[in-house]
Amino acid sequence: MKEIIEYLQSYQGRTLKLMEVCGTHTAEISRNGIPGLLSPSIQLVSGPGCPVCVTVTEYIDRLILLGKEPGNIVVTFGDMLRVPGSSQSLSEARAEGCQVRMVYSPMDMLKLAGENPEHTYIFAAVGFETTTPVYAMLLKNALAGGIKNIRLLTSLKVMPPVIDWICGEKQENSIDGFLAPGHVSVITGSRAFEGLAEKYGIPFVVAGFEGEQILAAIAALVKLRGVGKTVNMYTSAVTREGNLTAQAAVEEYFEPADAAWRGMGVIPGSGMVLRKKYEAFDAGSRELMEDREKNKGCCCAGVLTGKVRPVQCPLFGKVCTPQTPQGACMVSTEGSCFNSFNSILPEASASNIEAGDK
Amino acid sequence: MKEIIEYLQSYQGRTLKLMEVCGTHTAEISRNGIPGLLSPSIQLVSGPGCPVCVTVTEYIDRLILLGKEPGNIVVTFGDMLRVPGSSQSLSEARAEGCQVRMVYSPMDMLKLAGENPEHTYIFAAVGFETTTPVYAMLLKNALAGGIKNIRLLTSLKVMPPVIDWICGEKQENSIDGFLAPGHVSVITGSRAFEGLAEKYGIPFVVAGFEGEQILAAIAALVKLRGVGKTVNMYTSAVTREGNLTAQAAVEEYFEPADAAWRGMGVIPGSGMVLRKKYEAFDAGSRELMEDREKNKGCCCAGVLTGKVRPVQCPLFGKVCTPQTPQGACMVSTEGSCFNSFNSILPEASASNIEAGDK
Amino acid sequence: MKITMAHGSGGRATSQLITGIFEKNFNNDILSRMEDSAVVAGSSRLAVTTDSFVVNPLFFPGGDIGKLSVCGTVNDLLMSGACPKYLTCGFILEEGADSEELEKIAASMAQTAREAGVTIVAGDTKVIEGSGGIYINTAGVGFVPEGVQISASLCEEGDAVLVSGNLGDHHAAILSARMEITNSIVSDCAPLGEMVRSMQEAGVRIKAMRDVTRGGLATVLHEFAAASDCCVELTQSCLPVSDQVKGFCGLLGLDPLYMGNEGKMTAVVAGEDAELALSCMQKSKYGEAAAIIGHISGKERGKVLLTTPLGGIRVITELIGEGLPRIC
Amino acid sequence: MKITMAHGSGGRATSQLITGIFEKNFNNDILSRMEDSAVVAGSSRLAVTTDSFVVNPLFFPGGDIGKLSVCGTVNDLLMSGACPKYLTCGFILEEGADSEELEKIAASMAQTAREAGVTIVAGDTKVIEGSGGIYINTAGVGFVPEGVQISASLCEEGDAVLVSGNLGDHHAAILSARMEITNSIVSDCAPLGEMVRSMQEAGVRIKAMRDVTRGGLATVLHEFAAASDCCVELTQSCLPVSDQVKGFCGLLGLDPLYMGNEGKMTAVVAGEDAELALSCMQKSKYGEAAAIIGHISGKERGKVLLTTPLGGIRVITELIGEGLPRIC
Amino acid sequence: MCVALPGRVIEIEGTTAVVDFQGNRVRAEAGLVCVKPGDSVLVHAGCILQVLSEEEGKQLTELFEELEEAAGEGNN
Amino acid sequence: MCVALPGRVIEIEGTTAVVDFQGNRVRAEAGLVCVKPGDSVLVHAGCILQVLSEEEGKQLTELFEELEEAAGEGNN
Ligand code: SF4
Ligand code: SF4
Ligand SMILES: [Mg+2]
Ligand SMILES: [Mg+2]
Ligand SMILES: [Mg+2]
Ligand SMILES: [Mg+2]
Ligand SMILES: [Mg+2]
Ligand SMILES: [Mg+2]
Ligand SMILES: [Mg+2]
Ligand SMILES: [Mg+2]
Ligand SMILES: [Mg+2]
Ligand SMILES: [Mg+2]
Repeated sequence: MKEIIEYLQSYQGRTLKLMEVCGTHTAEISRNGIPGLLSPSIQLVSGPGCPVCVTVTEYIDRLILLGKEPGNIVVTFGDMLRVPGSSQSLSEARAEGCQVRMVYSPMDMLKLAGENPEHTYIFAAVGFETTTPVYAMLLKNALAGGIKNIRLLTSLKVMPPVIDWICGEKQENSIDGFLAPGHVSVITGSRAFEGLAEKYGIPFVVAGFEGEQILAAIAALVKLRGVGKTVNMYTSAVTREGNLTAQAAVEEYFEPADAAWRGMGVIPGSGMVLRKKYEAFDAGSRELMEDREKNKGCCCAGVLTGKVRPVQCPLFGKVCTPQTPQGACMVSTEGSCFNSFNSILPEASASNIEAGDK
Repeated sequence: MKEIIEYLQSYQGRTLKLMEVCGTHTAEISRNGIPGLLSPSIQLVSGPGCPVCVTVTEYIDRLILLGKEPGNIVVTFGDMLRVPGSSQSLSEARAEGCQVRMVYSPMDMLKLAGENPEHTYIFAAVGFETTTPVYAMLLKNALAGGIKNIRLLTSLKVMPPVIDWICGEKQENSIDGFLAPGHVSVITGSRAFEGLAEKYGIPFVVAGFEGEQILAAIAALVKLRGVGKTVNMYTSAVTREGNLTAQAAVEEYFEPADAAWRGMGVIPGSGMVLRKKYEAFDAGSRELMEDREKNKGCCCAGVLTGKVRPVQCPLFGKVCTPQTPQGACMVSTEGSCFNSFNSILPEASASNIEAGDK
Repeated sequence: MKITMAHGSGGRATSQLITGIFEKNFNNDILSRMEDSAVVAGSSRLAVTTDSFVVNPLFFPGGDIGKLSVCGTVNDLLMSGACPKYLTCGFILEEGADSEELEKIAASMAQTAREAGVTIVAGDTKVIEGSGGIYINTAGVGFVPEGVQISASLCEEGDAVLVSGNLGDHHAAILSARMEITNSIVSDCAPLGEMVRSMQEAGVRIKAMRDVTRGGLATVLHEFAAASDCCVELTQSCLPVSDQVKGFCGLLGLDPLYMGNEGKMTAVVAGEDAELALSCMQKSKYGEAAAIIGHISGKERGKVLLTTPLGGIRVITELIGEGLPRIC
Repeated sequence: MKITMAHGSGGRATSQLITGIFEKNFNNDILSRMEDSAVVAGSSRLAVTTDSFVVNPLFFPGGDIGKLSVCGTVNDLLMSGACPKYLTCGFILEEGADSEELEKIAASMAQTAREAGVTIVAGDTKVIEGSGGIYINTAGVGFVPEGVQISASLCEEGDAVLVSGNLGDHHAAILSARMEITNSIVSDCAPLGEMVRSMQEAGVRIKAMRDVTRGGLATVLHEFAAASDCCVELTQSCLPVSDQVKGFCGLLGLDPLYMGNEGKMTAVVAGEDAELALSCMQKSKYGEAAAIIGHISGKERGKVLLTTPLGGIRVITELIGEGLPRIC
Repeated sequence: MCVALPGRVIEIEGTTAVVDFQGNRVRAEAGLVCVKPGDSVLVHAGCILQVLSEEEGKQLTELFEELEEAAGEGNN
Repeated sequence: MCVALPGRVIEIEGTTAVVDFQGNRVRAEAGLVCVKPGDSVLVHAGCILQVLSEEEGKQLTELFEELEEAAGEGNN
């Protein structure tokens, strides 16, 4: 490991822009203080790696509407609660009577729905390839158990099309390599990135989530710069083919669709929706295929695609802070803007007088 | 007035048992300290004068069931809240999610129901002849305004049949005169009591609610002892015919029925229910025609009919206290047992260490 | 701004709420230190008390929950013969509470604290699920001068009983708002420091004092009767109640003896000092309608008796049940 | 028995609740007087603090809301260098609260108060509409010995930073119950008087102390850095966290640095006293896993920096948002 | 039973009246009576039950004395 | 994205497994994998995504060194 760190510190070639597209990678990079261990010629850029933060405002608005209807209960992972819609977040809406319940797993819906047949439980089904199979299993179990009072409002995304979009001709600054998402790859297999690596002639390295794993993967990207190759360095969990059972389960319940990404607009083929066959479980997801940006000044599209650094956004740290996030990148604790804000600690936050006792 | 008080203090004839059948009379007698102003030969006995306390446990149970159904809201006068059902009161049930709202007037339902068409508002429609016209007006206005989400769970009583029952042959101790209820008489007119006065050869005096009015009426009853005559001493509000418009309004919406009285059982013709024509507004009242006593030891029937004094009840002050009322007479702050309990202040209460600061 | 669970997290949102609202309004050196406890000057005899305030609506004619939360605790300190000095305040906010309202409440607390001469030295904020409610706990510390002995248990035969003004105003003001009855009744919510000091300085021998809050005068006097094993005898015609509150009580079947005030006190004083106490009360800011309402006797120990205008005697118990509006 | 609105009326139901539950459990001469305020002995320097407790569930492995409500306030007094003496407690009960549970909570408060050496001298009970919730406010008064000066603003370069045990236990215990995750994590909820006294008696020069509650260690240390305008430098490998809590945090995407404890403190002490302080902590009842976790420097004023095992530097902010379980 | 209080009609709007009770104003249903502003009325549960007669009624004592005759019939 | 953690399967009941994470036990859906008690598994949102290979994998350093050859192709 020492030699890897030395390799990364002493790199003196051309400046490389490497993108991680997994929010957990982003978070672990920050938690491990990795940027400080790299040569100044290696820049890490965060891609659209958090499924929670790339949901569009309209999606949140719809969840809130649903949760305010008598008899409905929105069920969600904790981190969806603070994502802002066009006028409020689920957390704020809860204060006005919107019924919201936080769970650890979508599977918890089965028990809730089974025990309370008079309510309709609507899951805020966000996720990438990692989470979609979980929803497939939820539906499978619901069907098997005859549970009918379950709905999904989906905002499901797939990675390759958005990476393609990022690398595409429209982008001025090209990315020199991708830290391929480890847990997406568990399902899709590393082969999902092979076509992109070849198409753009840049390396993709599938990485695990320990600090060392991330460092080794970055080193691999540096070493492979300019090579259109996909390397799997998360071999304990990821294979070339991925989890075929999971892929089949997804195939059964879901089909590809266009999808809107917060701040980025609609990217063709970058999403999944429930098949018509299962539309009884759908809470109106197909109507939410547009992105209406909240704040026109938000540079999320640029930040997410590595063209703009958070501090370059005119809203950053001013109207846009972790407590008043304007775009996706400030929403998640793994968003680029959020993490930049906290590393930089602008005046705004330092001047607060803090409360002592809790 | 002085001469009336002197008359009452110096009375030395045979012991008279005079009954008031209006809870507000009971309360005012107590609030004015009237018993202390009378000769020991004049005994005041409280009849079944509080429409709230004579409701049967089943009625409360039904209200609670209704209030726990999603979408339903029980609306009630404040004093219904603490009347015990077979296992809990509305106040206790509220703590378990039973929806209950307290209002000043049944008319408040019109605004509530109009503004919240998704809810059904169920009024706990208890009352004697005084209150039934108010429900008639509620229905008239609801019909005129096209408001459909209103129901009444009725427990409506009329006075003459219960007085007849009290005076009837079954009773061992006869009553020597009745303080006729002032506000019932406003509607029915004093003539409602003429037949009873003649039948039993005892006086009925319609009384107002000031201390002086009550004293004068008692004096009149003493003077008229043995005379089967009805006298109106509340002339500012009561006429011989009563309010004919109100009588017609009641006639339009309601019809006579048997009714169950808490602790007394079913008294034929002593109630009112909604006419079939208006049954869309009924919340199931016709099914509640039985009285299942809560505590077999409760002597309410005896107390209410003047045969038993509260202290003679074996439960009085022991299992039955204002906070754990077993029967109707302990339920209301105007009930005989409640008032006796507070005048007597048994050991149980005096031994409490009280909280100082509020 | 609506309060959300994040405002109770203990993190940045909490501290911004504190800085933006509480610190600004309660501004004082001690609180600004923001330590786990406030360290303040002491005294050899302390009075300590606490009350929570859950009034609904939050704003009512004559006051708001903030003013109430200061008056209530200041008055409790005064009733023990103490000079009120420090307050703590704990806010429990339901999600959806409005921060502008919270700020108004804080400003009202600050103003009342200034009038009462107390300093808010420690605070806490928690957020719970719910629908916008605001609850406040205040605790108070006061200093008790040498020699002062005031207690519900010190009432003696021959003492006089006074009340500092009209009964039921606060209760009626709150209930009017809730029941949508239109009137001009205003809560009496007020700190009683000036009134108490005036009696103390005039040398009135005060035996017992209590502010007439929840449970009403009946409940307080019942407590005196029990603690001192004496009989409190009252004259109904001496009880001060405004005409409007009388009408209000008639409408809803309530009794002013059981209604709460938030700026009224009852005092038991040596019989010979009754007139002196009365004049002190009547001269002070919130005591215009004060009255001598009865005396302590040995007639029926542990009881409160009321002589009615007709000459009847009524036994007054403490409040039983909730004191709800009645139809019957 | 279910609590109803009548229990908050201030009348007979309220007093029966107080007598039956609180007086029985908190039984002491001062409280039994049931006056508007408790009158108690004082001291020339007082520490005063308050906190409300709104934990859900009410009972959890290692404690309950009652124990918590005593520990929290006692610890806040201790953190200011005071010897805790008196507590007040204000109960806000939702309709439907269970009186048997309330009694257990009161008993737990009484026992914890005994262990902590404090007396509950005043109380209050209010009932609000709702569905059985119980909320408790406690306020505390302590005496500060001559010469003791402890403050978040007194940290200096060269001082050592300690924490008294594993991070996150309370938070993880509560959240496990709420998220239905099975483990043997137990809340660390405890009064820290013995630990603090042991350091004081050993002559440790304590600059700043704070109990590590809501917002977690990160938030507390961030406050030290801000108040003392210094840099808190931590070493990640020194932070004590149990394996089970690490696993729990991994599952829900949480960070122990932002999780609340209820029986842990952090102390900044003179650098030379670091080992002495550590041995005092480790010898005391609740300090077995205490550790020296870092030091104060002038590197980046107002910031908290953490050196990771890989040698990277991470900037630690205070808690932002709610610290909710995450999927991403 | 039946808490009812005399008040004075302040104004009429359709079938509801605003009634004043020593300074407390309440909207009351007026469909059971024929009222005009200034009338003294008896209100129960938000409904006017009766217009009170304004003419100076007989004193209670008078009423009591008049009973003498009727009492004669009694058999005690 | 996608918080996921390796744990060990304790027992299986139908298509759900009890999985232990350093002493924290969670019920997880096991329908996407073929597992037995003792297996090390990756769990995400209450669902087992994969059985982790137990065989001692290559060290990260080894993997890194092996890249030498592939890197040759690059045009930097
Ligand atoms: S700082 Fe805020 S507004 Fe600017 S790009 Fe980031 S999220 Fe968008
Ligand atoms: S004391 Fe109680 S049980 Fe006995 S008659 Fe009266 S209400 Fe019934
Ligand atoms: Mg603290
Ligand atoms: Mg606090
Ligand atoms: Mg604290
Ligand atoms: Mg008080
Ligand atoms: Mg109190
Ligand atoms: Mg008080
Ligand atoms: Mg108090
Ligand atoms: Mg509420
Ligand atoms: Mg505190
Ligand atoms: Mg609640």
